[in-house]
Amino acid sequence: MEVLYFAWVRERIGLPKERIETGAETVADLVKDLCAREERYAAAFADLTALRVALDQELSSFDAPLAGVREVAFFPPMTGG
Amino acid sequence: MEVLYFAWVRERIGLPKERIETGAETVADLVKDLCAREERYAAAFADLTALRVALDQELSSFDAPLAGVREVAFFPPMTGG
Amino acid sequence: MRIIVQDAPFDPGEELNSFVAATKGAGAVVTFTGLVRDIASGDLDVMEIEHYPGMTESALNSIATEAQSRWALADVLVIHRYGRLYPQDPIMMVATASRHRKAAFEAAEFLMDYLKSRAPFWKKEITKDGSDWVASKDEDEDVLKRW
Amino acid sequence: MRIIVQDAPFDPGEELNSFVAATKGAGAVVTFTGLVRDIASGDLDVMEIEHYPGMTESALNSIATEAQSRWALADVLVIHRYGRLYPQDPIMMVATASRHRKAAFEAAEFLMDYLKSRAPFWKKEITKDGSDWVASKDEDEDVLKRW
Repeated sequence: MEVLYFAWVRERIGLPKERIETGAETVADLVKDLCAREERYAAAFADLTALRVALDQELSSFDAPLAGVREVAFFPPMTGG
Repeated sequence: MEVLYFAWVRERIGLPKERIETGAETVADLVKDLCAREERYAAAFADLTALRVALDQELSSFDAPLAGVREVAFFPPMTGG
Repeated sequence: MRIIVQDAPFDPGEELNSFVAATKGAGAVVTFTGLVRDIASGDLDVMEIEHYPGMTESALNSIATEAQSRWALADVLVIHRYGRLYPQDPIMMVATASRHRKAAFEAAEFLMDYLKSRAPFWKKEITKDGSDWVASKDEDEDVLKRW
Repeated sequence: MRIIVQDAPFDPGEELNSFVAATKGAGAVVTFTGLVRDIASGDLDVMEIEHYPGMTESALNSIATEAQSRWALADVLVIHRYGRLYPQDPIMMVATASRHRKAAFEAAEFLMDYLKSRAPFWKKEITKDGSDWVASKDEDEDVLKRW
């Protein structure tokens, strides 16, 4: 699936998006997988309460299942307006 | 004193303003004096709840004293905006 | 603060842009523009707005000053026309600027609520069949209670 | 309904005038314009706004559609910029048109409240000494409860 990062999440991980093959069943599982890979992921995901996730461009939650999802995006709380 | 009329009060009385010499002590007394003069005043002042009064360009009430007042205005409730 | 009472038309867009240009440091600008609305029967020819010269300006000034004392506003604008207006013409406009959106919104609503029933304007709707003075609404008086 | 997400500047006054011209029959038009505000230290060089192409448009569309279902609106406009902006630049604008002022005001506030924390934009403030991502405020989340 496509994984996208925005704002300081993008800066900490060091790239705006990547293709990831994963057997993770939920968003939380995917986060665990990523954190196990490299320090920069662990740094970005250190505090999940400071993060939001969207699945296929809809706000979702970290316990949501990933089945059928094509695009996951991680970002800090939005600051529009 | 100067007495001004606006909107349908002006139309019923037939003029926008006039100079009136009166011994009336309150606005209500002045209204009584005017109504006694001619039918068109009685028609304009028939329902005081449908009228507002300003003394020297400040909203006031019918029981307000007229001492020292230079300008009295009668009009229907305002419809600005 | 700028209070304008005039019979000439005004351009809401130009007013918004000048207002924005003049309000340094405010992050939030709210405007309300009131337009001449056609009547139910759809045949409004003209709206005639009468006002009380002198009292109008001082009433608008008091309302705007009261808004400035209640909210932290960088600026306030009130424009109101009188005379003959046609359907879709802008009748009036208020603008408020503040650091925060809540203050700008609340102050604009406050201005509108007071302007509706405390500024000495009266509207007459003229059709080819005759004319009617627009009646005030009880709710316009009621909304003042919330402030 | 018109939703615009662009990096190019826009002219709030022109947008207001086009919006007014397009909204036949509505007596009340409310706008909110958000401007780049300088930071406390007074040395903001640039504000960089990042967004999530695709999700931004669909989020703004949902918010505007929700507003139209809750209030009787003749029209809704939402414009939001992204990219590099400078102090005093207009960041975004919403406009609502309705027969009645209450609906126009409420819908504009609703749009702003949701846009603040439900549209995928992130702001970064850049000074000559460095840069900071603007943090969301708890109160921006809290205000959603009133709707």
